[in-house]
Amino acid sequence: MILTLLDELLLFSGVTLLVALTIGRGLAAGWMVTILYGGQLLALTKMAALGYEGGTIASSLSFEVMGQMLNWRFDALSWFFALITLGSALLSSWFSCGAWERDYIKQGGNIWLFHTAMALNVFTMLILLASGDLLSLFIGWELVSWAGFLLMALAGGVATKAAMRYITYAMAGGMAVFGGLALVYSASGSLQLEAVITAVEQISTTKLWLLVILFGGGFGIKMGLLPFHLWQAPAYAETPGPGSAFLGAISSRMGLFAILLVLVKLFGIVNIDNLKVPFTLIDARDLLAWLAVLTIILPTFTAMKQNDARHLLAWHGIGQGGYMLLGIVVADAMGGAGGLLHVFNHATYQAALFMAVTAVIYRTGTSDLNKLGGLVVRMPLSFMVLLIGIIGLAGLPPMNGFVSKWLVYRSLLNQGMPLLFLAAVIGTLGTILSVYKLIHNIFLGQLRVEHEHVAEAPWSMMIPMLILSAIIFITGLMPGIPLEWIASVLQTVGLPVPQYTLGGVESNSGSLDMIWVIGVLFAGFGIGAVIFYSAGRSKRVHQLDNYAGGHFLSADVRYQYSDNFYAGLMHLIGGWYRGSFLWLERSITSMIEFLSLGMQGLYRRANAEFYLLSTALFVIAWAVI
Amino acid sequence: MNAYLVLTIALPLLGAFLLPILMRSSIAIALWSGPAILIYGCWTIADIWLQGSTQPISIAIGGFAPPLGINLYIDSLALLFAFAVQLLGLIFWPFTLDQDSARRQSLMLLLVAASTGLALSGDLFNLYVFYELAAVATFGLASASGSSAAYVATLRYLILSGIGSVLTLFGIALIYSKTGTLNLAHLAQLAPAQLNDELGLTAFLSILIGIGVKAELFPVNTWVPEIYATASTRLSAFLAGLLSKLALLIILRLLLLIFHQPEAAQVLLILGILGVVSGELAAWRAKELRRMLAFSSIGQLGVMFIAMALPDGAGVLAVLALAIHHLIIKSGLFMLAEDWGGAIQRLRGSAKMAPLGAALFVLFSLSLVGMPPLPGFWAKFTLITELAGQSEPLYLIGLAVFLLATVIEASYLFRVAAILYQDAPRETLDHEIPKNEGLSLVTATLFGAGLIAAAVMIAPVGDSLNTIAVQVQDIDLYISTVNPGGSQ
Amino acid sequence: MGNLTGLLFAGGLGFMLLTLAGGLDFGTPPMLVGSEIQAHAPQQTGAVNIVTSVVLGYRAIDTLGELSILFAAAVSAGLILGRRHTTAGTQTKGGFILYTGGSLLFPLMMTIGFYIIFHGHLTPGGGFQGGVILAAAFFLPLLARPGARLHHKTLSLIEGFAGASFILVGLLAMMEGKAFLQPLLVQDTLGQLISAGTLPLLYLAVGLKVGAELASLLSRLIQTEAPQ
Amino acid sequence: MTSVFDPELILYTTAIGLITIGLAGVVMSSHLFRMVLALVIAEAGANLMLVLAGYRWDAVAPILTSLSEPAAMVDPVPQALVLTAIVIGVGIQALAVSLLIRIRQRYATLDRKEAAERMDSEIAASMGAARDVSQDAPLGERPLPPIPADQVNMRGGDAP
Repeated sequence: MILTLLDELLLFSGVTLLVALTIGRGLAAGWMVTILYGGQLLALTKMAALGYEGGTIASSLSFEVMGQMLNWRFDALSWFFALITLGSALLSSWFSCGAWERDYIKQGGNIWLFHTAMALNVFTMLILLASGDLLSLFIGWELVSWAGFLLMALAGGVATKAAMRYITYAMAGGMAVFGGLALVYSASGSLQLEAVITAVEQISTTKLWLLVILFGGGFGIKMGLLPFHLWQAPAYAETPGPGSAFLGAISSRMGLFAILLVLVKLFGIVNIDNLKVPFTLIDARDLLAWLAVLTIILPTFTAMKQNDARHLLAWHGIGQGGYMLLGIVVADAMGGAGGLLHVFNHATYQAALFMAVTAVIYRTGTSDLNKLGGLVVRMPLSFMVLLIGIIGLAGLPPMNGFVSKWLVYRSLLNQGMPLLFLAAVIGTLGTILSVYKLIHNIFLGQLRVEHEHVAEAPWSMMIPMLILSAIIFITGLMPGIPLEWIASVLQTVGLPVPQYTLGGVESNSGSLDMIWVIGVLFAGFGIGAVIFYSAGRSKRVHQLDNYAGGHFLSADVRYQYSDNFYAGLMHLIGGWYRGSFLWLERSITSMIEFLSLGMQGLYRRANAEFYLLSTALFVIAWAVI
Repeated sequence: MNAYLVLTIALPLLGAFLLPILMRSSIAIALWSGPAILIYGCWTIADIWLQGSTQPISIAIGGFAPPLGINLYIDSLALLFAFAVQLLGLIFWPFTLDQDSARRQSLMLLLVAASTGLALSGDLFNLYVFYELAAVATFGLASASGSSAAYVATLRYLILSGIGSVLTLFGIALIYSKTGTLNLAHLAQLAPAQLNDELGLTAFLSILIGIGVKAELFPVNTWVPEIYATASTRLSAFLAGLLSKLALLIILRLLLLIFHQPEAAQVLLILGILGVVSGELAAWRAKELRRMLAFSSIGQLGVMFIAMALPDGAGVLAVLALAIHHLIIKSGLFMLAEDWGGAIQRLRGSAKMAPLGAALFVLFSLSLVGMPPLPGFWAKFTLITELAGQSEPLYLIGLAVFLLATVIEASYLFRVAAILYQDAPRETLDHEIPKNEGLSLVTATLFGAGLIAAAVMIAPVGDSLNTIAVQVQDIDLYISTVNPGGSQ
Repeated sequence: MGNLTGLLFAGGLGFMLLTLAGGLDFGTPPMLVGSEIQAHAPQQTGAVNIVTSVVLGYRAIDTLGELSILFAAAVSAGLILGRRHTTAGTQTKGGFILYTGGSLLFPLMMTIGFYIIFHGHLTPGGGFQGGVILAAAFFLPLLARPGARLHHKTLSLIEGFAGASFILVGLLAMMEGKAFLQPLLVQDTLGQLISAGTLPLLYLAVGLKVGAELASLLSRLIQTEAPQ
Repeated sequence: MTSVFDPELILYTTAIGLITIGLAGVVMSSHLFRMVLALVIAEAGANLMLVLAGYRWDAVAPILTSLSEPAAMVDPVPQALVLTAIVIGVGIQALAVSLLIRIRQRYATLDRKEAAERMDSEIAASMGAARDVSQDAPLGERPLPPIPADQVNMRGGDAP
């Protein structure tokens, strides 16, 4: 048997899992696993032709079970997502090696379980990305869900609770997909992709609606699409540091991958566009777009309320997912490219941000935004990384987040969707406000007494963070690099492809060249710097040399405006989204609770013979009459 | 030697009769005679299997050709379940040695003989007799724990089961009045002409409600939580794992061979849906593992009833797959529950004390909720693809209920798993944490290994199940094999 | 309220079943199997009493199952009521007339019981009926003298061996190369006491087993401690 | 079904009536022993139904009297079946009675509700947990366990 390139990759990934399982307890295990991730990434680059030219590479692995063919293959779409997966796995794992690992063990963590869970997540994600038919897609889907559960639950305590909540949501999503799968099968008689594409043409509108709801809802749960987003932030945030960097970067993008594969590639945006909501002017696609926009706004503003850095970032992760979906649902050349580019960009800055926060936790022991401040003087490099990260997250030049958001906005305007555009801009506003809270409360202001002797993060953590920062900047400068892969992805899923250059995109309605933008920006910085330094009027003061309310503060009074940040804003708008959809979750839970009580009563208070008698009566009466 | 298959019923009965006497003379012989008989039974059945003949055969007891005499109908399905009966009888054998052990073992042998008879018999009234034998043996074993609660639970079960038997007997009387025969193959021949009316339907429904008591059919399953909470875990495992499936099997055979009315299927569907809803919801709040398993078993049986309700035998494969899967899972879970009885909250920290047990629990739970590479997924997959293909909305409701129930199931099973992996409360001493060990753990491991083996070899397992299902659906094959009224 | 519903439901069910049963042809049963058995039974089993040939021939395994049920019930009762037997109720004797009457009736009932068993293949009756009379015979002294006890060891010996011999007769047929429980030694002496091959042997086993089973069940019930 | 006195209807009425009486009895009695008795009545009805299945007008018992010319006989099979069914019934009744004796000894009552409740509380006690229904009430002298903060709101809906 000749191994295809895909076989090699999956085999490599499996070996990584085995290594983590067997020697995960050893001292060098972390480095070993990291190197193996690097190996996987190399194996992936051997398939780079997929990313640049398209095409597919099949795995020689294939089964026939119960009359169903199961096969796996990679195309541009899989390759693109696999690249992000492996990249974030490599860097997160690298980050976890050495200093962080020792600290984790010291605090009673099980490092073997951590490495195994990470390797398992990567392995299952690759299997999901490689799915060649709907059945293998579902298998991969469930595997990813349960692997994610393992990684989320392993911290114990609050994390387990969050993971339990996650798995209930994930099961609900999985079952929705399962039901959709069954409906597709009954319509097409096969779960092979080609058969499904032909079957979709003949399917009735009602059934297609049902399918879109089942698949969209099922996959949407994993993405944290409203109103199924409640699980995500606590589950990601409570995962051990590098794990949350990895999950935040890629995990919920698996939902987007599945949506791209099923809703966009198999069903086709056109078909979804034809599904009208009865008695209204909107259709299923508009519905998805509005859901995406709501997913941008609500979680972003919820993030603003968070007092824990990790939770704040995790809530943003949900919100940013909305941009990706929005871009893809708009489905013109710029929108699709913007959505997909945002997947890549988000992975880079989200991982960098989680790592920076983890580095802060490593040094100070807390991620509570009310208990930090002024760390810029002690951890300047981490500050730089966080700054680069939040610029990316907020979507400002010169970082990569700007490009993808610009593309999405542009496409919204081009397609004449001003309301959606407005809503998306409101979301960005919230992002900027809350990331300012993040960097201010951690790094700005005055240093707290207990943090006076904090040192910069160790190099084992710093290097992956710096690498990520470099990627954020470089792809911001030259978005043409990822756009080249994205062009093949768009082609694969059947969306229009934009005209891209190294510095951005070209179109009749407006082009973007980041090299120019950044050049101008830096020129502006340069002029500013020239003025600043040539004037020579600045003086360096100590952090504590400060005054407030017209009074100089003595050195023993530390002053940090961090508690109840944005109090005024919250007073104005906080009431609008209090608890967001918690009431929905609560009411479902208490309804099940209530029904469950009733059912138990049914069994306990049973007059069994009466049940028998009445059943016999009704059943016979019903059947006979 | 296919004729020796009768011995799988006769020898356990013989052993049961003689055990109390043997026990008086030689304890050693008595202790080993039961397991020896069961091992012989396993071997006999495995031997037939290994001969590789897939054609069903019919054995006329007493040499009287059916329909005059009673026959055993042996196809792959019957063999499979007969084998499972003997094997599980061996696995759940009451090894404890006390003053009642002769009686207990004797009852166990009777239960095994009756269950084997249920799997093999091809005569309606004979099935009823074996059903009653299994019931009486169950009553004895259920009350053997000696607690007052067990006595009350058993009596309630007995009365319910007795009323069920009356209805079953009434149904049999109706069928005999109408057709004048009791042989299943003969009935299958006559049914399209004679039983395809209200009378036949009433007969089926009477029998269904009667036998449904054992098959945990909603709502005649109220005995389930009581009995499983008071009887020994091994008996609960046998009842939930196997006996319920045998009752199900009888209903399946009756449905396929004799009663083709769509109303019959609809009743099964509605009761199945209600069973799923009530069982899974009740399990959601259960505070004790065995009770939770009892309710979950009601839910699972409900799923099988839904599968059975599919028209034209479309659900046979799903029923088989679900039944065998549930047999393995529930037996394993009950074995784990043997040491993990009591409030679920008490189990905190158990995973540290018994890592294997906790891992097995997670494995079984994953398969039960249908995690893909595990067999449970394939069983559920066969069911939902069939359900989704039906045009009648009731089936789609069944599909939706089934999927929602799975979510609830995952939620409560993994709540337990999370408790297992929690740290023990600080004031608890190590020896206070329940951990599973010894025979029950070994047994559970056995089931776990079986599950994994099935997952690895899912393709051949699926194929052979499919072959069995096709054979079961073949009514003409059944009739021609038994050949009632052919050469008398 | 609940009771009324129960009554109404039961009545409704009964009415429905009755309407259905009214549709049956009463008095002219199809007798598909019945008439075949009537035609073949004398040759195949050698018994004049066709019910006997059904019970012990055509449906012998039903009978075996039924014996097992009785046995299971007795064993279960033993398990439930335990081994400790103390005499219950009053220790007073039943009086002279009762006692003497019981003693007098004992041999008579034994005779009748065995007669019925041995003629099961010829006349109405058989193992079950005879067995019940045997049990009654043993039970009579127990009623007359509440302090008396039945010998449980002997009873369980009879129980076990009688049941076992039923199966062994069946196995014997297998060793002869025939089917399990196939009647053996069917001679051409229809209507004689010595006829019908092994059927009378089976009926003897049935009778002894039923007798022993019922006797032990009843004595166990009577000997259980009274509630405190 | 010509008249009310049609023998077939009378016989069927008897059989089904017995079953009905038995069913109603089981459902309505509050005493366990009466439930068992009602069960016996219902069984009798089912057995009668079975015997009726084999009845034949103007026929004799299925015992050969003259070898040469067999008379019309009733169906022998239901008779054999009924024999079996009766014995099965006897076995179950004996078992039920022995259970009744034990329950009466342990609980000093045979009231259906009371026995069921005592069974319930005994099961709950054997689980080491309070009964499910009374979880919100303190058990004896023991104070209530503190409700976890995150469940405070969810407890609202399930007061007994």
